[in-house]
Amino acid sequence: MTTSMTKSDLLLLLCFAAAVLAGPVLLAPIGAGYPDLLQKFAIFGIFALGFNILFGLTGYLSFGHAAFLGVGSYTAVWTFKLLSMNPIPAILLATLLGGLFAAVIGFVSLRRTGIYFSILTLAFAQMSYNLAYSVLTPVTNGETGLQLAQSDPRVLDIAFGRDYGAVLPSSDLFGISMTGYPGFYFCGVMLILCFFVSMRIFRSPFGMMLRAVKSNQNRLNYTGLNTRPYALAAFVISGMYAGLAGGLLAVTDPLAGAERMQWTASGEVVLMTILGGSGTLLGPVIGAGAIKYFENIFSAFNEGVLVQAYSFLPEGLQHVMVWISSLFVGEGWHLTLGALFMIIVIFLPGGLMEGFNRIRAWITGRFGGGGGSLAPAAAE
Amino acid sequence: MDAIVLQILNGLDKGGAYALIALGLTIIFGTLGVVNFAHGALFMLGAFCAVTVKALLSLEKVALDPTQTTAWGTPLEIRTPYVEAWFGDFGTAMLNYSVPISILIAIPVMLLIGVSMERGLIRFFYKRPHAEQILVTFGLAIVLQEIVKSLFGANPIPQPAPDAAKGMIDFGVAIGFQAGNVVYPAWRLIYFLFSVAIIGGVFAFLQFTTFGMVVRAGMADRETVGLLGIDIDRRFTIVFGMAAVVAGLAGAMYTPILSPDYHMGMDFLVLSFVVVVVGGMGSLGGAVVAGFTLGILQSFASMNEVKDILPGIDQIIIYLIAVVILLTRPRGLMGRKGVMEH
Amino acid sequence: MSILSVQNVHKRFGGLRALNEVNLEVEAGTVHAIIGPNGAGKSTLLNCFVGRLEPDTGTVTFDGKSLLGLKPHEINQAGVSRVFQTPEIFGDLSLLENVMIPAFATRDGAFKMNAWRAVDSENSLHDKAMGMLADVGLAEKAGEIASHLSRGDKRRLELAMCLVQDPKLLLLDEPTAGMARADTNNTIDLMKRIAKRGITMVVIEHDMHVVFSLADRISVLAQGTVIAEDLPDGIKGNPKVQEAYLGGAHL
Amino acid sequence: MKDFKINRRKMLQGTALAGAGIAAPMVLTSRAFAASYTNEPKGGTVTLGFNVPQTGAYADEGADELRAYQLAVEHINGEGDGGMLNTFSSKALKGNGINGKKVVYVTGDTQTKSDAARASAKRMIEKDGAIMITGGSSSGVAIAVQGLCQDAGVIFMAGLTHSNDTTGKDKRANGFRHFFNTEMSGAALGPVLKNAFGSERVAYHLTADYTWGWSQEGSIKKYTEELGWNTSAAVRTPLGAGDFSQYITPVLNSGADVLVLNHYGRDMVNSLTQAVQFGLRDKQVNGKDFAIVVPLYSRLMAQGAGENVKGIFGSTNWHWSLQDEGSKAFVKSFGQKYGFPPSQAAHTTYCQAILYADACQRAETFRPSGVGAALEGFKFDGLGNGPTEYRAEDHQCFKDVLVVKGKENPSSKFDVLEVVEVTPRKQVEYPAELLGGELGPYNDGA
Repeated sequence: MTTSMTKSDLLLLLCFAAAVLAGPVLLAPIGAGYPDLLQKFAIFGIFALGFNILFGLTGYLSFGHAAFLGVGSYTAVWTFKLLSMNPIPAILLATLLGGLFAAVIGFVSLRRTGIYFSILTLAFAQMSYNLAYSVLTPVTNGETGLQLAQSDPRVLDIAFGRDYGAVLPSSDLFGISMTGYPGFYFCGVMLILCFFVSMRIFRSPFGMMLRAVKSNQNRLNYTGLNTRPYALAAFVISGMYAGLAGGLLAVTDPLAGAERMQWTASGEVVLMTILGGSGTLLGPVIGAGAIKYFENIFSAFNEGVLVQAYSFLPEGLQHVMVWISSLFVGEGWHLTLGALFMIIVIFLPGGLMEGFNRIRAWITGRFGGGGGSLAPAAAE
Repeated sequence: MDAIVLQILNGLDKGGAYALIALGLTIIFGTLGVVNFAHGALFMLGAFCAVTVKALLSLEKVALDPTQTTAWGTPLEIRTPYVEAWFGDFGTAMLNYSVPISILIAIPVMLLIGVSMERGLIRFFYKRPHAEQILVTFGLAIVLQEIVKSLFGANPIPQPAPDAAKGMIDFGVAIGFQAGNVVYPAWRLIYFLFSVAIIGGVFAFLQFTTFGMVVRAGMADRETVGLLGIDIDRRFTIVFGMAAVVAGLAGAMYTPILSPDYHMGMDFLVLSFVVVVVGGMGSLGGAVVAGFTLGILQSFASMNEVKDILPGIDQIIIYLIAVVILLTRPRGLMGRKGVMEH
Repeated sequence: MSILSVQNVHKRFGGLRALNEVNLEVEAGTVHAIIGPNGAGKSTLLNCFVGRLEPDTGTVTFDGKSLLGLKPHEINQAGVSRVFQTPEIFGDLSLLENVMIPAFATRDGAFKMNAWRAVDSENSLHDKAMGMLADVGLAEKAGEIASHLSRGDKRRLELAMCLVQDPKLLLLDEPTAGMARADTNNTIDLMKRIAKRGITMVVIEHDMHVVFSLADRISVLAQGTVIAEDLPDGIKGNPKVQEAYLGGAHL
Repeated sequence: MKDFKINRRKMLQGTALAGAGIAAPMVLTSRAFAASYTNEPKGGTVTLGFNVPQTGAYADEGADELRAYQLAVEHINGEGDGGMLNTFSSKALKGNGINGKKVVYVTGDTQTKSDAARASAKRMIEKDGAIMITGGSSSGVAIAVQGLCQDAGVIFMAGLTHSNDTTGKDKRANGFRHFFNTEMSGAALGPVLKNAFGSERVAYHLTADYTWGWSQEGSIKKYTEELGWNTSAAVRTPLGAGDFSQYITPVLNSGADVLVLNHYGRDMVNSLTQAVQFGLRDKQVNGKDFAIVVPLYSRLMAQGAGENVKGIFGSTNWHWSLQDEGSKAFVKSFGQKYGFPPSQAAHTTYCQAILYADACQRAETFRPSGVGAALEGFKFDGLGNGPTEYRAEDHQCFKDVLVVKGKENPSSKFDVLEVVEVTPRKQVEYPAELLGGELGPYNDGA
């Protein structure tokens, strides 16, 4: 099958792929070049990419997407337990079930629009979370989270003569363990694929219709298009992305906990998308990376690290700086995150992508020789 | 039967808190068109007004007693609150009544916080998309709670009711139950009456003052009112302050029921959004009715008799009701068409 | 042959009788104007054609098929396009996209999961949309964002969006309201060209100049009832019409 | 716009190749081939990972754990007054770090969420080269991180985790727990409750609806029913319910005369405060004084409940008012550095750090299987809990359990609990098979 892409899209895709695959090298200088965080970048990048197809294109703000992530994780772990430690069936089933779950919830929730839609999705996700945490413990293993056990049946593995012996197995792709860097590359390839699919959707008539849904539903109806199936399709696709992301979380780390479905987790993906720039292709991935970076790196700075960082200062000043900085890192990393949200929204309503575009415009305006003006300023 | 009466009382109590928070949220929606995710933080700040008042009242004079040492070898500190040292018994009484006193102080403080929030941040977001309003107010909520955490720590801080209100009231006798069957803590009854009074006050204010009339007109049709040459923005600033005061009072009075901690706002945030939406965006009456209804139904769902039939129902009842109501009544109980549907 | 047939339509809003036994026949290939004083029920009637409102009683038949109970998108798919009083366009999208969306709707139906091919590779629809933009004089603005257009341009864009669908029936709700005289004349010319293609049009209009330069037939609505239906010349001299317009104010 | 046609399969091949090209050097340089066990310390330092809650409801407890770890590191490196190292029965540690290597540490935030805790632990292992992970303030997190450490091949020294499962159903060879569990709480509390309230009592349980809560409820039920008590109801309450009134009012007229609150943290503070508010502490039922029991006490949390804890029984792992030499040394060392006494969370994490360091020193290696062997069956004293043993079968410490009661006349805001009884170790011991689970083999990693 041949498909057509514009040159600039192809270039973007190639750059994106190169950046993802070179992640371990590129991100090492900022302390993020280790497998777990790289995996998280890729996985939450996928989650946010999917969310962006719904929210960025159609404008439907779902507050319950974490439910699909959770369903994906549970599905993947159960696949490991019952069928095989190979990640392929796990992520296929996770994507499928994420999509199915999204189809059911979306079908009901899309009967309403605006904040009413948001609250419906929130309600479904919170119900899933609360039940998974308590009553559904036989399926979800509650607070502890669903884990692998040595005694799991794994019928496919046994059928193919794969024996893990006395140790707890970890997922592997035909012998390549899915932890560490191989795990990251697996997720990274998935991210590139997902980015590619997302790009196709953005450029397709379907994507155009989704943007039309956001722009003017009324006109769309009088233009002979049925909005509901379009919105539902977008909802299901984003649910599948979430399911895949959840599945990958389980692939790289075979444990599925209920808190993945909590409203704060749903809120997180909203923040990632808006922070990066909703409705843009790249923004959600960047937003996901930024938030995960803060969560993992900023929270790790402790007083010792700070004292060292300011060791070039005279002692009195050093203490002051350590005290001020310690409000924002370590146990204060939430403060930094909150302040970052505010700053971005106030000054860069289009998210980080708008920031990059402005810088680019500034540079071309400055050095590109005349004519280049600043990107259109924010709405207000 | 007495069990049901008790659960209704529980529900009214909870509902009072829900309704007070939701009332402010819905006023802000209705007038400013802003989705305020920092509203839970305002509730929390109100509660910490009470904590601060108590902390200030119990500022202690520290004297070292060299004859005694602590377990880690430093001289034992003899601590006496200044108010007791200065005012004697009256000081002790002030400490005892720190929660009611904090109510008086919370009003100007919360008004100030609300007004500065609106002037300093919210007003720039009137015409911005809801998603951005959510993000910026959520960011603000995080910042506020982290500041509180760095000042007061993460642990809950006990905030006892005044001794006079610590007892139980035999409520049942008044409505024909046997003595001792329907007894209820005095402070919780006070909280319920307090919430009714505040709700009544807000309604009366909007109904009977010219200021309120303008605000109501503004809720109905902001542009037209603006065209009449009325400075609607200034009034809306005050409305925001008012909503902050209502949330703050709800928080301050709630402290003897729920020991405050920095995170309590977030716990109430989602719930109060559900209440507002179930009541109908921008509907004052809806918020109140939904608040009390959800409170009572939540209490009923927690009864063993109900849980035996439907395990876990108490965990999801609020959300279940939200789903049912939104599917049967598209705009909540009392919502108007076209509000927040895009 | 009549393409749109309205029989015995009643519509009440609470105590208000908005439409009272309305009968209307629109001949295929004609321009049919509906005029009447404010509040006569013109927009209500139009809304009954497109599925936004459901008449209490009566029938609305288009091309031999009842329109009652159909959703707006189904009515559009049946061949009815509508221009609104205040232009309804996709403000965040480019002009070209605004016109391509209805083109897709006509080709692919109410829903198609067309998510893999790029919009840019749809050459025939692209050319058709560009042609339509050229027709209404917006070709050079094809890449601009629609919300930045002037009101007059938005109207022309909306017209292009309807025309690209090759509708069997085009409904226009006061297409020249608020326009300057020159713009109005341009619009009249444009609509005359449309009429020449054989597209049936139903026009609600206040501006008598527009009505009389375009309409093949005119119905006059007052207080929810058709008080007259005739050729333009007949309407001009009809005393009932004059009374409705002059004396209607105090009724 | 000009279209650029490309064959999709070719392009995918291209990406895969690019991937392989970059992946190859990474695999070669990965630590996997360089060390004989995960994160074997090569230089002059050894890195420990302190993974504690810094945000969320247990942030204060986490902060206290971190203080204790910092103190332990000082003592192991030979700084400060040496604390409990002076009273510890094993004298292997010389105050020059572990195995001659200076101890450094990294910290992280568990957020009391399994995912965040594992992410944080992985960062310590993968990026910072931590050889041991320790800390935490809930069982869900402990079990999640313990599983991770098993897979990664590092030792996990559990922090505050009270569920049976940590060293029961979900135990792992690489995981060790110093803290006690619900089974021990039940065994210790039972006799004390009988002495205080008699054997004809009807208990009503309110239980946090998750694994730890059920575990706690089961243990208390088991031991009180053995003593002749009846259980009238056991009601599950949602985690973080806030207002528990709807669960408390049914207690009022249920005929029960004891309320057992199987809650921890904020839930405990709220449910206890509210139970007292509903007059349960002063109530008379069946001619007896109504009693409230909080099986797992935490002094930090009890402060949050204020005067409501007065007279309420519970159990705890350790309390700063203990008068043995170890406890006194620790309280002195901690109090002088920070100005207030340590919590039980601080104590257990300090002990864990010391025990790990000591085991490495005795084993003369950091290899998990070696360290584990040194810890298994290790008997020691002088760490505040009397003679203690790390049982080999389940990697659980067995020691005396404290039964405490809310103090009637506290002398300071830290002085909220008084020790009622020190239940001797043999009374709380149980066979390892009782709680099930399988340790499995040690994992030393790559």
